[in-house]
Amino acid sequence: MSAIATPVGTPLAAAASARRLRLIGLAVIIIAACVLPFVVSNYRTFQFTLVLVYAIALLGLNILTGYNGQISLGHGAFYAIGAYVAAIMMDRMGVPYWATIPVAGALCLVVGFLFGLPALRLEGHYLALATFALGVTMPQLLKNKYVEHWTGGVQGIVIVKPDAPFGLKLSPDQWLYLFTLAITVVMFVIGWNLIRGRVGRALVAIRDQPIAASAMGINTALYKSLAFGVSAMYTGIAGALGAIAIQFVAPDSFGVGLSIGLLTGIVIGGLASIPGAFFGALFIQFIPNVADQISKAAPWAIYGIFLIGFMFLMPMGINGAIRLGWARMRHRHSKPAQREGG
Amino acid sequence: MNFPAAMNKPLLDVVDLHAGYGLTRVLHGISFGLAEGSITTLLGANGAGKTTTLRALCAMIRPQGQVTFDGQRIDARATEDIVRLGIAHVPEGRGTFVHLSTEENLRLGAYVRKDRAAVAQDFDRVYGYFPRLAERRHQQAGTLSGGEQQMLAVSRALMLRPRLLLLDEPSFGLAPLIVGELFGILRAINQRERVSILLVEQNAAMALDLADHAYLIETGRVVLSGTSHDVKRNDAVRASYLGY
Amino acid sequence: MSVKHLLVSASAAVALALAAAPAAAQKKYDPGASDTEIKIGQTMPYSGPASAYGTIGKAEAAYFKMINEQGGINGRKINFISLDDAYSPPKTVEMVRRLVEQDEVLLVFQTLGTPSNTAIQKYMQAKKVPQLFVATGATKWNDSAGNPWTMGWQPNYQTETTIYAKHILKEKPNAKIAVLYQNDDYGKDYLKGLKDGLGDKAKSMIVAEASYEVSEPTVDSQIVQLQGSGADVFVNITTPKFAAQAIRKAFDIGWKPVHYLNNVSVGVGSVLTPAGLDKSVGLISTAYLKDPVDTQWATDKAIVDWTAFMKKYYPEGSLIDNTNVYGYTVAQTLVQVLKQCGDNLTRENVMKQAASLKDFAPDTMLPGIKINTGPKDFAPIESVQLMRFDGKTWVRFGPVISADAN
Amino acid sequence: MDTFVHQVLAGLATGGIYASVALALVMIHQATHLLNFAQGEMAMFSTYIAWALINAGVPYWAAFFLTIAFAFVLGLAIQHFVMRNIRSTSVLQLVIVFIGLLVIFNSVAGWLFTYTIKVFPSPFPKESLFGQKYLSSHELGAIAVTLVVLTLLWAFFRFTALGLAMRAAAQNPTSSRLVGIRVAWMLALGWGLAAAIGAVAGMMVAPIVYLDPNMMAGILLYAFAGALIGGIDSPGGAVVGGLLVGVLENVLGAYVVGNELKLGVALVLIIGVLLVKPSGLFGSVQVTRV
Repeated sequence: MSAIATPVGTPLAAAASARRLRLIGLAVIIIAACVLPFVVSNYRTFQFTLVLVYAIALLGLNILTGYNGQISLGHGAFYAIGAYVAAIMMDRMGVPYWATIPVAGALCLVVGFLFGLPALRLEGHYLALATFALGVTMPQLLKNKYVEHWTGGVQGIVIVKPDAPFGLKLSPDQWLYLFTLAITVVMFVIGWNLIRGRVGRALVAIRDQPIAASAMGINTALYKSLAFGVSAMYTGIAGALGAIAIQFVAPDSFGVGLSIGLLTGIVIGGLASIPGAFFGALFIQFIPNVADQISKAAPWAIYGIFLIGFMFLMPMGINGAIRLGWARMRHRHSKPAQREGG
Repeated sequence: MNFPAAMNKPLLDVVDLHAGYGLTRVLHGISFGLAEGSITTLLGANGAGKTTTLRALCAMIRPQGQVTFDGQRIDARATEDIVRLGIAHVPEGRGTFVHLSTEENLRLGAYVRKDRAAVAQDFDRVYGYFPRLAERRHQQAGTLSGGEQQMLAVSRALMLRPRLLLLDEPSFGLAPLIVGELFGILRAINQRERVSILLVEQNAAMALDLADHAYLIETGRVVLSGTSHDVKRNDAVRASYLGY
Repeated sequence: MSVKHLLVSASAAVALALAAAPAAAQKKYDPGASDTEIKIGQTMPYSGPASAYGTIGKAEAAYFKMINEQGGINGRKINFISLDDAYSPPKTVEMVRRLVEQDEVLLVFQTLGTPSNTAIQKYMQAKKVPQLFVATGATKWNDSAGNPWTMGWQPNYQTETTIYAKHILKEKPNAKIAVLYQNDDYGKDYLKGLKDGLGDKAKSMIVAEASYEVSEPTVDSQIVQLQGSGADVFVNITTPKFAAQAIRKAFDIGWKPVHYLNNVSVGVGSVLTPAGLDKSVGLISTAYLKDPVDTQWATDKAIVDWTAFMKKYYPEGSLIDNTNVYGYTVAQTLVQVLKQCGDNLTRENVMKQAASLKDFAPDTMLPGIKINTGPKDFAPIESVQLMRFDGKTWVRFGPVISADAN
Repeated sequence: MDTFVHQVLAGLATGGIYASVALALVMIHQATHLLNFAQGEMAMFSTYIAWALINAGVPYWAAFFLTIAFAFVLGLAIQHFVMRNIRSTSVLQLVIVFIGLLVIFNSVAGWLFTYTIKVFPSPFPKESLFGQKYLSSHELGAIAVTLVVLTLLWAFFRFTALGLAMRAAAQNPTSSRLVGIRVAWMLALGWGLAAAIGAVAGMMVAPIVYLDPNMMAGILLYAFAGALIGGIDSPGGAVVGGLLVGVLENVLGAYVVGNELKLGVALVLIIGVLLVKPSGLFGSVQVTRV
């Protein structure tokens, strides 16, 4: 299941070279990502900003669902909280945009953790229902008359797009892209270490052998709600960035569709995989547009066919498929004998 | 083929059976036979391929080779169809339907049978063998003790009115007393109902006492076979399996 | 674009209108316009929770197809790019940016939904691209000073309920009013209009308010609540499905208040027939469009033409759905504006012409209702007429009421 | 007081809707241990088929049973052509497939039949029964039909070998094969029956809420909640759960928290109950996975 595991019996040498390749690849990708806004139009830059935003959110959801095995049909709620934190602070309190990001993250961390506490006792269907309930009710809470004064109710809040600081010769889109890219890199480095470290191993252990894990002295309860908190934090930060990029928040922006979209993203991208977050982000950003291009009559039908098609062709998600292809390729060079045993 | 002269036409005839899991081959050409009405046992160390053999026989894993049951090739058939020929498999780990009641488990054992009246009698029959199950008939099977679940597994197999019973480690994890009881009942079943039994056992001594014919398997091949009586006397077997 | 500048162009517009000649200067183009085509953009909820409204975009596309087959506008073909935004504001922003920056449309037309249009409004002002005839009845679109590039089209929600309020005050000064409204921007706008209209009597007169979410299967429970309040006037602010449920339920449980139904759901075919024509007797509402199912228009040329149009250009569309008449009529209005633009197809001139519609009356609008706009008046349709359903047809009564009168 | 009674009864009416859909969910869960998010949309689509048949002049009951047959085949087909071919390692992949099916049915229905609401006929008398005005005779009839379906379902699982085999196949496919159960057939059959039950639900729901492509969108969540609070492996529990949700929601909305928050609060209460009694009110204690 874990897309990180290298195929059985791969010789160490090959593994090392693979690691080197991966590092080079990573460097290339990051450089390409930095150059991107200067070679494509502002509109495309804006689209890729959204891709980065979704990638952060998906990494967050993947920590919870992919690595810790807790399903969430309601992460749009945390995305919404993050977005509203940014919008309210910028519009109502005049706080600079960059200052809203950590606040959004912190608040979602707390909310997520608190939601995680009762969710502990829920599994499978029940957790799905609980999170789905969260996703469904969040928009209704946002337009509730008691908070309307802050959230702008059904009309939402319009916010101003930040210009590039220190007189940099950048369009707002370019600047926001680079700003988002920086945060993305930071979040992924953190996520990477988290997942590869003790915490990550604990999360996976809880997912695969809950009883054994607790027997090994892992504080299951703590880790599970922690997973919820961290996951929510990532999604909240993404929400804040998303709000700044879109320059508008309203209850209609954060319906169930968003939550479902996020879940779709991690599965299509590849469960329990870090690069999967990017593939998933590209999918949820661009595939609906493709579907719309193919058919005005029933765009959703096309989208659905894409979903099923992807699950049919690459059940392990895009990342899984790539790894499989990569492993097969490598297998051709290695002798079959190496794959004996086990 | 090294069949005893006594055996003219075997009920089960296995020739050059190969099988494994994924890329790992476990059986490297097993051949053996089982006479109608006999109790035959497969002996061998862990990983020798005993369980794999039983799985291959009823197509839980795809075998290569030739398996003939009562004159029909079954090596290409699906598990469901093999069961319908009268081969009942008591799998390793008992395969209890833990969420269902004892009685429902037994009903499932007779799933492929159409003769309702006879099925009704068979309930009494197995409850006769295992009175403890009768007491627990409405209890969720998952809550039964290990011994009771093993009895349930055997009973479930009997509900098929099988011609051949495949038993995988029936003594596993049971108290000696219960094992004794169980083996007694197996013998009774074999003698009264002429149910042939293919028994896979760790406990070679008990297996050889029960069985009339035995095969010794090592790393996926038959290395020795004969009547239990002869096998028991084989020095190698005594040294490594019977420990005296 | 400063207000001063706007006034200048506006006065120019008036002058033009007086001269009553299309802008006949030499050809002037902005992105999206050329000798051969006019590029128009739009976002619509073709998927998602509001997909029911997608048919508006399809009807408009069909209308432009017809215009093109008839030779286009001043010889130019309309290239209509309508994109799906799934009724999600972020998607609207993305799609509209694509239309403006990549497809380079001359203008954006009839984007649907208050949240979606709010999301793009600031952007449209910054880019100085017309956001014409937005498909929502919020009041805020009539703001020529603050948002000179945005213009609404239909009578705004608040005006409508204000008219009901006035009518209630006149007919039933001491009415006990119950309100059912959809819990979103549209419902709350309507509610506000009602309260404004009732003024200081709102508190005392409105005895019960119940809201519903679009995700709810029925509003039966709400109707029972409202009946329980003992109200004798029922203001029904609901979209078609829920309107039909409300009308039927109120009748079935024997609640017989004076029933005001919002214009959103006056469709005889799409609402009253499902609810039951017998159960709809006595409904009061307002209208500005002809209803394709209402028998009084059965032989009316406009509706006959519309039916022919539907059959030829939008055969899969519903002939009983009056939102298809809506789309058809808005499209007519845009075509009129573009005609007026003549060869001067700059975005500025588009707004100028849109703001100088004089007594323009598309044939599918009710007799006596005309579209008038001006430099300070960005609300094309401001007059409606009260009507009462007699079990077969909507009977209009009273004068054509203009919002300005309120 | 009168209003309160009325609210409760109206709640029972909508609860009946949830219950009927919840039964379909129980069915699919018993047969596959999965909850099919597309169940509602499949029911909606089947209902359109019924509508088309009736419009084509087919008498109601003929259309009714033809539609059930259609739905059954539809269910078989989805299992056979879609689900069977997904090599899933995690239930999440199946969830995505369900979502795919959901949007496909919703979108195709809108495309074929447009989004204007359609009147779906009721087989029950127009005038309400027993001289009361609280419940229309269709609402009563719908509840009755739900109870009939419930009885059939209960009997099916309780007494028939097939029902038992289906539960066995869902719980332990390997052992099921060893007793001769054709597991693949059981799954397909489960899909078929669930779809058929869904179709019945759809045809009972449509006259109340009107037929449109989004008819089931809201209902499914309530049915989901009802099935879970009642106990996902207990048909009776699902029905009680559904009714409970309906009443709870109305009473909360009318008297406690108001309409804006009733859904949220209702769900919180349900989850609260599940925290205390994870297997639902009537469910037998066992571990379930999505």
